Amino acid sequence: MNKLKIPAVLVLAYLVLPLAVNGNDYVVSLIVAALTIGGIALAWSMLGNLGGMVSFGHAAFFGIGSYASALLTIKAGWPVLVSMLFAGLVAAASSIATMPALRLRGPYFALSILAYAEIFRIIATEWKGLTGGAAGILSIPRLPEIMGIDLGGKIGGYFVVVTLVIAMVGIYAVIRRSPQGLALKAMHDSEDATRVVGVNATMLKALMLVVSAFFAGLMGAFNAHYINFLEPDYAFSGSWTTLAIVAAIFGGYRTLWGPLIGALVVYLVDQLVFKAILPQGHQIILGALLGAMVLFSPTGLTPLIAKLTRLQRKETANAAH
Amino acid sequence: MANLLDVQSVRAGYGSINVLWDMTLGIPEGKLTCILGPNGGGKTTLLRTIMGLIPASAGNVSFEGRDCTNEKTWNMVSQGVVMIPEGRMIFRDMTVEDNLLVGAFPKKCRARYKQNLDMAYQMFPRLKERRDQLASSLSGGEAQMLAMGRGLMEEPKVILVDEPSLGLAPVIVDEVMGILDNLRNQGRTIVLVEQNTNKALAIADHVHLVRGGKVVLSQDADQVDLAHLHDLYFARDHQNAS
Amino acid sequence: MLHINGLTVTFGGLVAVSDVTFDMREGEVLGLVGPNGAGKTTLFNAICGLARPGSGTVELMGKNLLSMPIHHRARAGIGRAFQVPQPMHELTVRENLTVAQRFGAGKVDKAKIEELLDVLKLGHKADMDAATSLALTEQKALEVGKALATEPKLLMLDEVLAGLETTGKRAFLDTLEEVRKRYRLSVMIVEHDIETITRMCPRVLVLNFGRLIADGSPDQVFNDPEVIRSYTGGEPA
Amino acid sequence: SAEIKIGSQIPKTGNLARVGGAMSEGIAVAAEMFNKKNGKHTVSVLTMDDESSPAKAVAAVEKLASDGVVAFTGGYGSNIIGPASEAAEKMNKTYITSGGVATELTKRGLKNFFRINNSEGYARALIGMYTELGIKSVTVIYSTKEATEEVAKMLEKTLSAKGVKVTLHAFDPSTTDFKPIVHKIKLQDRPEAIAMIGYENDYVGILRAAKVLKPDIKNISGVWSLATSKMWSEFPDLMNGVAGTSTLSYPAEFTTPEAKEFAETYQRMYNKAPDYLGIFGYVQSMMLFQAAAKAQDAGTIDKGGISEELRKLDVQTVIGRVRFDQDGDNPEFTHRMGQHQDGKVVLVWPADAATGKMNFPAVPW
Amino acid sequence: MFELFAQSAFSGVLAGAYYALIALGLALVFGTMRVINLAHGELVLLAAYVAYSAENKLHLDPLASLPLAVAVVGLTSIAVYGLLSRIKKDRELNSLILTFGLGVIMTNAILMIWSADIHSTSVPWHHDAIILADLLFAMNSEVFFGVAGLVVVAGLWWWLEKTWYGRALRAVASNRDAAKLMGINPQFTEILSFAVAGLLASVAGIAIYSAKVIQPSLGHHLTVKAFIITVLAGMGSVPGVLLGGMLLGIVENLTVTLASSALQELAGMVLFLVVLLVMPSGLFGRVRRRG
Ligand SMILES: Nc1ncnc2c1ncn2[C@@H]1O[C@H](COP(=O)(O)OP(=O)(O)OP(=O)(O)O)[C@@H](O)[C@H]1O
Ligand SMILES: Nc1ncnc2c1ncn2[C@@H]1O[C@H](COP(=O)(O)OP(=O)(O)OP(=O)(O)O)[C@@H](O)[C@H]1O
Ligand SMILES: [Mg+2]
Ligand SMILES: [Mg+2]
Repeated sequence: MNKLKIPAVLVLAYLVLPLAVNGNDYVVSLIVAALTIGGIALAWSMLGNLGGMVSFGHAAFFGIGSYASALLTIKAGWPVLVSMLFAGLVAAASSIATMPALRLRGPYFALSILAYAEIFRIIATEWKGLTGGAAGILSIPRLPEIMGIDLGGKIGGYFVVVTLVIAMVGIYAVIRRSPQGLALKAMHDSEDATRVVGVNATMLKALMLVVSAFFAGLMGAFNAHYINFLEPDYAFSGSWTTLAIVAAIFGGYRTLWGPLIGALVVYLVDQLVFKAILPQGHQIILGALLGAMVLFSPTGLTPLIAKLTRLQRKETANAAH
Repeated sequence: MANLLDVQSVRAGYGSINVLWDMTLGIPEGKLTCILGPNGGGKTTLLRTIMGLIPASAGNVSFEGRDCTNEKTWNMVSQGVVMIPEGRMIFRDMTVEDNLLVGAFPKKCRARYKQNLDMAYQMFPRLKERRDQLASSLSGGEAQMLAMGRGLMEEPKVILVDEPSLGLAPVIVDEVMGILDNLRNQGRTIVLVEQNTNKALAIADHVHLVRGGKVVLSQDADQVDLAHLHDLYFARDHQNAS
Repeated sequence: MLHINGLTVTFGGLVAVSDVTFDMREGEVLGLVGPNGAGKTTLFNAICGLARPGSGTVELMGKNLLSMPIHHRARAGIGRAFQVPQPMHELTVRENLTVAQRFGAGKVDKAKIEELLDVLKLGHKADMDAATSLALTEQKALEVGKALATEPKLLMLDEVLAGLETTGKRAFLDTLEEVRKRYRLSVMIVEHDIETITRMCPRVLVLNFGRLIADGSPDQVFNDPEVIRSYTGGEPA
Repeated sequence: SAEIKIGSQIPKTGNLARVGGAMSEGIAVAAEMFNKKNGKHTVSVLTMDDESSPAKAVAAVEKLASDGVVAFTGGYGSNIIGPASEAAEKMNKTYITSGGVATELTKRGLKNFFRINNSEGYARALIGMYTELGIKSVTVIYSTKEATEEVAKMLEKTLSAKGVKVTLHAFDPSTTDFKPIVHKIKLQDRPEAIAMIGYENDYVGILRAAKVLKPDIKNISGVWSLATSKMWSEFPDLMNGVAGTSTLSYPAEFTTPEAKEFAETYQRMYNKAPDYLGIFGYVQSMMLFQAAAKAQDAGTIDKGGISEELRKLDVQTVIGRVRFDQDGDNPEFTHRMGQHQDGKVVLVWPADAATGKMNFPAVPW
Repeated sequence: MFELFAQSAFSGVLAGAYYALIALGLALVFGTMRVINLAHGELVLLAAYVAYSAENKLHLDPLASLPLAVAVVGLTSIAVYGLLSRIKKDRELNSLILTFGLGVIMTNAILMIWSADIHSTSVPWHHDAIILADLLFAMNSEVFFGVAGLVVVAGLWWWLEKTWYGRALRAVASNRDAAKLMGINPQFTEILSFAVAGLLASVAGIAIYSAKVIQPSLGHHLTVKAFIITVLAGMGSVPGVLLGGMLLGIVENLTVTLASSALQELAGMVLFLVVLLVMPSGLFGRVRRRG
């Protein structure tokens, strides 16, 4: 059963879903937007679940990734896919600037990253020579055509983003199971206890931050080439962070798939269902849904589903190893 | 003799884990009742259940003849039943003096908080030296003293005290036992949970031995046969258990 | 193997450890006693890196510990059990030991973990959440377990026996003795129970107000008038 | 005759809810008037809230397209119009707007993008007024947003070229206390006039600061959303003598029959006088509807015909002459300036549109 | 130059008191329940809109609408608590989602009820100039609420430090079970803390309505600002909130005067980071013992 899970997900992601919605550009672009947020949510959860660092500023890395990739393609003429990867690295590198914040804990850390995001935003606004300032960058190159699939099209974009997030889940799963992952998880509430048994907590946290920033930056780069437009307020918008946090906690940020499922459910239900019921002000229903979720299933949607389908027992059995 | 506090067939535990199994015991007024027993026997759980910190799933607890099963903790306190937990339950982000003052929160003892504060400082001069320090920076023993002093600020009628000697230096242990002895002599009712059997027996009136969530022995302190007690303690007693 | 020289730790105006100097030989079992607030825990903190000394030196087998970050000290052979147990949250008991072993000893040896669980009688709770489902005594056992899993050279035990009943204590002590012999450990024990100290430690140090006021065999130390006045009270042990 | 479906992607919630709502009203009025008059074809406008977010705007455009719309009217914010209009372009559908004035929007080489207003038109109006008043020094306070910065830079360039001394002060959009800036202007710049390039809350902040510090100037003016009856009714103590770009006077003196009918319809539908956002929304939509009707007749409506027809139009509208160049921009766009005068908005520039005389010098303090 | 400098320091101090007003309610709840109330800004904004309606419908001066605002916002705040107290697990994180959701609901409700137009009081007194020593300029309302801010900070500090309920509140925050053992009903003290937070939000809301301009999307910005000041201050420290607010106000204003207003947000953020990196638990934060 569990062995079937991964192929099942892959089939669903690469065959069933595209066939089901192909041609309906609207639904595809909602799914792509949801997966983009899901990707940030995943990057955020890595840092939050492993390492206990709740960040309120992942928009910082998202924005850096967006700008890096856009500028590399426009100013340096790099191919899109290459610059996307490189943009992830740039975002990872930018996280080094935020590392002094690792000294901080809890809300202090959370907000200091937000401060970095603001600072990056203002730099992007003021450094007009490079970034075009508040006017932003229009007509960013689209994703290329590869093997007959136009990645720049709707469904092509979907394939790119779905590949990115599935790869992220895979890497996340590996990290989670390693002793490093365990140590990171423990650091949440017991930093001293982990240090005195020989864990280089600072180093591990820094590494996790770099990984998380890389993925957030990658999502930013993808989004830049998908939306083909950037400006500082948009690229560094706080909503990239808030939506991702909401999605992650809603889906269950301690679980592997929770952030993605959370993003898909929150975004799609809101846009497809609630918006149809209440074209203006559907956010009210969304707000109520979020509240209800927290009250009735505080560990998130994924554990709830698991419980309902009685997969719970298997989960704990797996977690034991 | 009527009991001040009565525990009748109480069951309680944590979530799905049950710890107390049909626990029954009585606490007579004005006496010092000592509860002994091996680790994990459920002594702390018993005190917590009496105080309403965890719910009893069966049985009942009564105080002065009135049923108070699952009564709210703060109502127990305002009736004069006070638990002195072990030292980790201090208010870590408050100063030593504020910790003590919170002890005087129940309305009836606010008026005398100044005297009581002086009393606490007199009992534990160490605390006076540390009065403006954050409680989290206290040493283990100092924290234990703080928990004791804070509990006494509540002017309790009944004191449930959980391992007061834990982590204290021998001199201070003697002092604490002396304090409890005095309080009993003043007419307070005391329930003492202790590991230090010898010191506890020296001041106790009654003894209950709790093991595996049950009372396995109840006796007056002066009738206690230490050898027998130790046998019971370590379950070398298969036939004698009550 | 452990040299401590002129070690002083202050908190604001308070001198918690004051000019403490002593040496410890390999395989020695050293008792550390003193009134509450004497500075015992702070001394441990200074050795394992959780407190920053104002002056003095700490050397373990010729290596200067003070220049090392906490995790290096653990790898250099310092194993520490906390007075207030600090299990690693979110992890099970077994995972606690695994992490300690992987990072402290730099290896993964499942058999050894099982052995530890067995020795410390934590087997039945191995897969339970360490932070929420252990009784105090089990938490203390886990503290020792984590320290041992790092395969230390110097084991520092801060009141791990407090709150144990007499037989439990004896059993625990036997276990410790066995472990100590098996792994050839040096041990520092903070304990308020004089009987335990006397049984375990051929040599005892006494701290008072941060200063070292006595150093010798239990017999010598517990008959020292100053120690009696400040610590044991009443009759000599 | 046919029913032509037109999509409207517009912010109704989020940061831009207010402006989106106002433009939306103009669009609805246009549809109402078109359907009454045209006789042959009718339009139906499908509206979708873009929640002030680019991704949702793109999705909205796609959703509307899948519902069968042939063109789009609406959009607010250059950052949102950009991607939304590109999505429309991909489907070869016309997109017309007045909600984003950034010059770059029309420099992208889109074939189906049209805009009836632009930064230059706003700058031109202010410059024209200053020139007429013979002002020699101006301080420009502008928000670091895209459109505002662009207008400010245009002012600086053109006015400096004319020998006027220009000083610039940028402010962050989150600024609420303008006293330090105004104080600097008062003590260091000492200009004859202050130009405010921002949004309503910025104007209020600046004017309040100026009212406290009372810099010695002769004129204070701004751009959009300033010379409106709403601003007067909300902030009567701040507005007297303040000038801003405006299409209409207030109470509106409608001269053309179309304008009269528009104002009446607006009043009937929303029980209030139209504001400039409504007017822009109306003008852009009306032109789109006309072009669509022509394309329908020509049978090219699905083959990019609307854009062709729009490019052929050259009309006098409520906001003046409108025609489109190859980029879809309206080179004729020049705004008018209106001045708050005791509860009225009097058009004071250009001379041919003026409904009254400019009060000068005049400041609200 | 001196004139500029003096004015900007003065404006900074007034801005600081105003910031403190906005942040206090959040800091109180944060300090006592470890809950970050992401709907705090919306509560403040709600009070402002109540004042707006009171002015338009009942012709009340904003100051006179305080009781009404306190009633509405206080009850809303208690309702927020009612929901929060139902969270069973992982309260610190889950409360983020819950209060974020409530904030979304409130923002949209405000949008629907009061539309997206901008408002501010039209009682002229509030905006009239007050000039000190021919040198320092301000609006009446700014000075009034600046002083009110100081008074409220002092009052709150006194309440938390010196009264039985203040101490009880801190005790509940520190260790809930132990607080029960002291005869404290934790639920009651927490309701009290939310009610007081509602009161503080009301004062802040009226200050905003009197001196600034309100619009429905403002709430979120207020929350972020308040949160930044709270953290700058050090978890739940009341004097810290005042000091943090002032520091921020002065730095922002000096940046405008010496450099450019475009950089004021940047300066604020840099200040925030520098303070935190030097003092990892905020201005008035306390460090915990280890070992
Ligand atoms: N919070 C908890 N959650 C789950 N189980 C618990 C919890 N606290 C205690 N227990 C379990 O309940 C049992 C009784 O614990 P309790 O603390 O009452 O024992 P005790 O007699 O006070 O022991 P000790 O002498 O160690 O203090 C133990 O087996 C312990 O593992
Ligand atoms: N962070 C701190 N700030 C201020 N004072 C501190 C701090 N840490 C410890 N102290 C003080 O230093 C003294 C020594 O504390 P320490 O914990 O070392 O004592 P101890 O010998 O372990 O006592 P115990 O036997 O009670 O555990 C105590 O008086 C304590 O209050
Ligand atoms: Mg116990
Ligand atoms: Mg100690």
